[in-house]
Amino acid sequence: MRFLRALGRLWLVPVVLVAWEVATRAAEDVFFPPPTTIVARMHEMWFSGPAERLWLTDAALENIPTSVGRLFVGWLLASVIGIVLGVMLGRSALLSRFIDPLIQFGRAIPPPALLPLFLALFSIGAQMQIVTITSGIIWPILLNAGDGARHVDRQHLETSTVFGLSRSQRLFWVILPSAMPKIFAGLRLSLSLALILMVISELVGSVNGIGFQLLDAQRSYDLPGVWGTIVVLGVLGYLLNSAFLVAERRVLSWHRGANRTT
Amino acid sequence: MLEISNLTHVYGSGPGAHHALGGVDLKVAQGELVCIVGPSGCGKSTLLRSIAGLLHPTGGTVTLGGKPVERTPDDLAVVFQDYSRSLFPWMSVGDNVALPLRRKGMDRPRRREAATEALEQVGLAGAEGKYPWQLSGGMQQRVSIARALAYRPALMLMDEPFGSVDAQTREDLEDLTLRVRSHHDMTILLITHDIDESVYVGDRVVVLSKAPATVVGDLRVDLPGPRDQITTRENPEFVHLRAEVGRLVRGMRDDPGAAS
Amino acid sequence: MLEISNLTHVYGSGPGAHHALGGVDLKVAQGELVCIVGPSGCGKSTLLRSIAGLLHPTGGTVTLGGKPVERTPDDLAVVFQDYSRSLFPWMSVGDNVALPLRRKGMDRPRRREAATEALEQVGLAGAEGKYPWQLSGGMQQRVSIARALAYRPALMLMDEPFGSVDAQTREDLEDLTLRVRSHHDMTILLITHDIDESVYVGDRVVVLSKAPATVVGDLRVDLPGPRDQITTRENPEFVHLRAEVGRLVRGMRDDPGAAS
Amino acid sequence: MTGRSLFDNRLLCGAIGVAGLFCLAELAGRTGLIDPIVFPLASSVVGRAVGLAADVDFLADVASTLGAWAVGLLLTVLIAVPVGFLLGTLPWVETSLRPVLEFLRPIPSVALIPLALLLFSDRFDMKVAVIVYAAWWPVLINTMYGLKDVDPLAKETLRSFGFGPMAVLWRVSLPSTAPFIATGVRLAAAIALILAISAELLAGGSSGIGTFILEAGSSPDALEYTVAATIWAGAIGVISNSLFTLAERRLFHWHLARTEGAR
Amino acid sequence: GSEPADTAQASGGGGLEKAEITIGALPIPDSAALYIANKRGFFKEEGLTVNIETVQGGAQAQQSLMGGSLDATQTNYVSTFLAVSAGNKLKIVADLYQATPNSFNIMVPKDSPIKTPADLKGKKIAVNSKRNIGTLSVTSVLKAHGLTEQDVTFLEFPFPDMAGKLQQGVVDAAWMTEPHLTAVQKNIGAQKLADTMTGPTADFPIAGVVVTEEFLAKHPKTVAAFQRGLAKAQQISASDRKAVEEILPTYTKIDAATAAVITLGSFPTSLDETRLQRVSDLMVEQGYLKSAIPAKTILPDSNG
Ligand SMILES: Nc1ncnc2c1ncn2[C@@H]1O[C@H](COP(=O)(O)OP(=O)(O)OP(=O)(O)O)[C@@H](O)[C@H]1O
Ligand SMILES: Nc1ncnc2c1ncn2[C@@H]1O[C@H](COP(=O)(O)OP(=O)(O)OP(=O)(O)O)[C@@H](O)[C@H]1O
Ligand SMILES: [Mg+2]
Ligand SMILES: [Mg+2]
Repeated sequence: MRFLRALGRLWLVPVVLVAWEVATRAAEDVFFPPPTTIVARMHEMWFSGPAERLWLTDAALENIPTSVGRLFVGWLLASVIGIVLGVMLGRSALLSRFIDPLIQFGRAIPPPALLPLFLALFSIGAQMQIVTITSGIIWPILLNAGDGARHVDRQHLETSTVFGLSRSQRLFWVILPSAMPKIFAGLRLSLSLALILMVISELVGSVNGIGFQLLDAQRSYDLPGVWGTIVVLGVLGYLLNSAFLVAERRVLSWHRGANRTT
Repeated sequence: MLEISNLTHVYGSGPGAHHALGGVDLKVAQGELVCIVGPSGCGKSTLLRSIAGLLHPTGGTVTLGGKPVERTPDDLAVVFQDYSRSLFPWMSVGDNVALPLRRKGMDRPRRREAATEALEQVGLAGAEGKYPWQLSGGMQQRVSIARALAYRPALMLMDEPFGSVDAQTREDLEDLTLRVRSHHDMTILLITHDIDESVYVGDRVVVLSKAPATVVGDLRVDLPGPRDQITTRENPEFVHLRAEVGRLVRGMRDDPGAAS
Repeated sequence: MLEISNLTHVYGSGPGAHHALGGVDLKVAQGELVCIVGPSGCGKSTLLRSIAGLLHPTGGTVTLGGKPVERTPDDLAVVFQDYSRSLFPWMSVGDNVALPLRRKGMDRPRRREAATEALEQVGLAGAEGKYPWQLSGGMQQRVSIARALAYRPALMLMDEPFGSVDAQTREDLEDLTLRVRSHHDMTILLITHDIDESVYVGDRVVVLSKAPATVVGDLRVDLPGPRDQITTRENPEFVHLRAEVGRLVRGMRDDPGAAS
Repeated sequence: MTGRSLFDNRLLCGAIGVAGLFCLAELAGRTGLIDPIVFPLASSVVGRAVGLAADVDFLADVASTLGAWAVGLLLTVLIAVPVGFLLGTLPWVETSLRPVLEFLRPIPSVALIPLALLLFSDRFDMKVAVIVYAAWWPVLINTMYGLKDVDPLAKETLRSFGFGPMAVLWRVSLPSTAPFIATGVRLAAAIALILAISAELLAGGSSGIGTFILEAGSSPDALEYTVAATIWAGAIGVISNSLFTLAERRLFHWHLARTEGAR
Repeated sequence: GSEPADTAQASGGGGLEKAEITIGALPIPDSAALYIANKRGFFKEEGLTVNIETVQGGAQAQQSLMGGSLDATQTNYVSTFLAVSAGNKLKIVADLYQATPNSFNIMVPKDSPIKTPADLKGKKIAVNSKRNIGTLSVTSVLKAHGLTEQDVTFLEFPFPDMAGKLQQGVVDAAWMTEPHLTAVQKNIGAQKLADTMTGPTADFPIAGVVVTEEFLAKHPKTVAAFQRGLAKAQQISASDRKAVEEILPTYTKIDAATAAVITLGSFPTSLDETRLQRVSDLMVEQGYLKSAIPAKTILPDSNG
């Protein structure tokens, strides 16, 4: 039953796919191959391996897990640092006065422009890529956490002051939960940004990963390959987002309940 | 225990400034229950927030146990007038009540037990698992009372704590407050609009004038204890005091000149 | 005018479900002022929200002027129990009061004038330019009353509207409500915890049992009008009715069996 | 007391913070922690960045980038806020569109810009399209999350006075979501700037900060030029953010009044 | 500027189908003739206004060509052949740049143990773009020393970053061109390991100007005018190094002093089918192309 309902939510997908197929076939543009061609190319690239390896090819096994691994590490790092720093900045006016310009500065810098710096600071490979991902996606979390922590309902803060809650109790039981809706908005944004940054981090000096494959396909004018990589990114994004929403629903159940109207 | 002298507070500045407190003087002894009455908007909540250290008054001093109040004093509990916004919607009712008890160094089962007991006392047995937004207004108010009572503070500040419950529950809560107070030697400041209530539960009734608020009456309630909803209210002294307080409150309203 | 029959409402489902209304029957005639009293958490606000079309009851029907209520009926005003949350913090008090008047097709100056007048009536002259969060609790409550009164609805629902103001202001507001009602032929449903108040302002007093709520008493108040705070309250009929209502409310509490 | 008032000065504190970072970076370069060949010295970069202020061509580049940025950001808000409201208020629309939206969200600019090049014959349009595509997500998501945060009682109040759903949206949901949206717009502003520069970098053109960096690529001092231009991007970010913050403070003073306080 | 300004619109001289075109160019020495032609008014003489826009690389520029934001673009021949093999309909209308000795070298750090290209086995080599001239020419050097492409790892870095990467040891060698070649020798004392433009890649064609087949078919006169204007400038570039040195600082960030010392390629003055065919053949040999593309098919039919 739940499965059927989940399927029902996907009704738009086949519609879009068919429309896409029809439109691209009509256009006959080499740059816009029809989905069937893309899928065939994807199959060839990633899913034509031996059965005992779930049909995954060497390319799939080499590139997808490494990329996704780096993505997760980068995202988790960004979440932790972003929430900690954001809450600190949100709660301490003094600190934010000192650091805020730096943050606004860092936020506006194109991640590719930071690559040389990271290349200088970190050894090439996973470390540098994770730093690139983290530094690129931390901003939505940082900003949302900062705003969330800054704008806690005054009455809630006063209540915790009055009952003498310690700083950490106040943080964990009052400030964080109340900033949670905003923090989750930031986390959700940064999750798909992480996919984008993953690709960017693999553009320079890398030897594997989904972004590397995208670049490789672009370099060899393998347009179905380019599209196939984009599709993989999109599907990954959808899956990650769905998992994220499940987690969010659990953590923010109070929020939905408290703000429900008929 | 608590000494307030010449407390003044002005909200805002310039032409739009509002003089809420116009020099309040008040002394409360250890273990006393003082009721504060006064017209709506006169500055009662402002006074209470100054005592709780939530607001820096623009003038005068508040000292608690000899020390000036600059930040929120230890061992204090407040029942806010806006009770619904003072409960945390992300916690169950039980957790809301148990949260402050962490400060008391209680372990988890003891906190739970204390919360359950306090909720039972205010007539909310079995509501621990619900969330505040699943409760009616009066129930939320009782949760915030339970939270303050379970905390067993040395000083308790209550801002119209029984305003949203039915008459019978209100009487029960009044008696509960009196009981808890005498058991645990609390000092209580209670703001109320119900003149009967102020005389019934208070050792003293302090009447504030309209803004800028000053103390215009400070009546000692000499009723025999333990008090009882029926006999106490029939006591001629009760009837006399209540009329007296009523007259003071009304007087303040009709003759603003008396306030300054 | 208003007809409620066998109204039931269950919050949630499964084992945690809460039966709030257990079959409420009530008829209110055009121009009547009906007071509803009942223990805290029994379902008064739930009943009111069903009438306002803000909640779809799980059973029974509400009809207003012969038509079943499915969405919010026209020409209705509500004073919510949680008044502070029902005021919009981004608007000044004047704008808060004037906003619903847009529905009445009034132009800007007339809306303003009506808002100023309503605020004056509730004792808040000169507060138009302030923001709700600059007001005391009682003042906020009066703003939300002013908003409802200025709207001059055909049906007014008031959920403990006078709970946060001092005794004198409360009496003034009671009289104001009575006055406005008779001037504009409103039908009013008023939830209160103050038994005296219910008898004083009501044409009828309806007593609800504890949850799941049903009507356990429906008393007609036959007091001579126009009512007056002093003489009416001294009327023996008043004293009798108030004792009667008190007994009903208390009875419901002690004997839960009576509720079902 | 004087120390306190010194620290109350936002500008001064910010300047101290920036100066601190500058010193750190310079030190890292001087001590050899970061080889100046690998990443140029802070002082030479800042010198170069200051020098650019006198370069008329570069200023024209900045103006051109800012033009696309402003138009892109404006369009972003105009599109994302209404769509956010649509998705936030009609759950079935949201659940239907979600797979498609979530599929589109992680498409990187490096894949997107080549496609945009194919679709737009005008470079300015192309830039704006790319900006809108990337920058509208934070506004959209923050709008949707902000809508979930609206006090239901506020909505019910308006409904009880007989206002329709559109009025509730306009008079309650919008104002109370506005601070949430504002955060999204501030996020989008930086993303829009990044995308404007990236589009210029990848697609080229006749003017723009990205084109400047592209041209600098041929110089032996390419790194220094690139970092100097990046500093300009950062500075634009700081200035635009300050303007947004200022505007927020004016518009949402009610929000601050209810939430600031007890520290 | 890309409005399909239609055919018989006689504006300026000679009734060109389109009197104003936009061309993409990279800020590198290869495109010097374009700027010279523009500066000295050679295009104007033909009644043609040419707007030159900076582009990042051949691939994106070809996409801009398809999208219509560019009418013509500079691109390197490897990219062109790859694009054509992928089904793009392109025509090369002018030759721009050709390799000379020491214009594209493999560099190694100062004290590198790598002494000959044969030592590159198992090493990392930086190139600016994979599957392009860099990898193609390096591979041909490797082949000459008994290695294959699989014996090394190519890493992509922008030219300006390569000095740092060599210094840090992130890569063991880097394939570079001017002005970075000169700079890397001066700054970190890097050494030349091999010239990649020798043997099979000697005098290798590097870059030219392409348009879409459709553009050529619709605007033959415009293209011819463009070719005539460019040819004059190409002639100057080929014979007068000073002219190139003067123009370089105006469109790149190469200063005059650097321009004077760098090694430049040569500027061929005609489009030559056999020379272009070498690119295709080498690409087939190294597997960049599945089958040979006759150079004739991407040259305009009538060399006007
Ligand atoms: N959203 C909800 N979810 C679950 N239960 C609810 C919800 N809202 C109210 N209830 C329950 O329904 C019952 C009736 O609530 P209601 O607010 O109608 O009471 P009330 O009569 O207005 O009480 P009070 O006088 O205290 O305001 C309460 O027991 C409450 O716990
Ligand atoms: N934040 C504020 N800014 C400006 N004025 C304020 C603010 N808070 C309160 N006031 C004003 O101060 C006065 C006293 O408010 P206070 O809340 O102390 O009244 P109160 O005695 O508690 O009234 P009530 O019985 O209605 O709760 C009121 O007139 C109110 O308008
Ligand atoms: Mg108050
Ligand atoms: Mg209620």
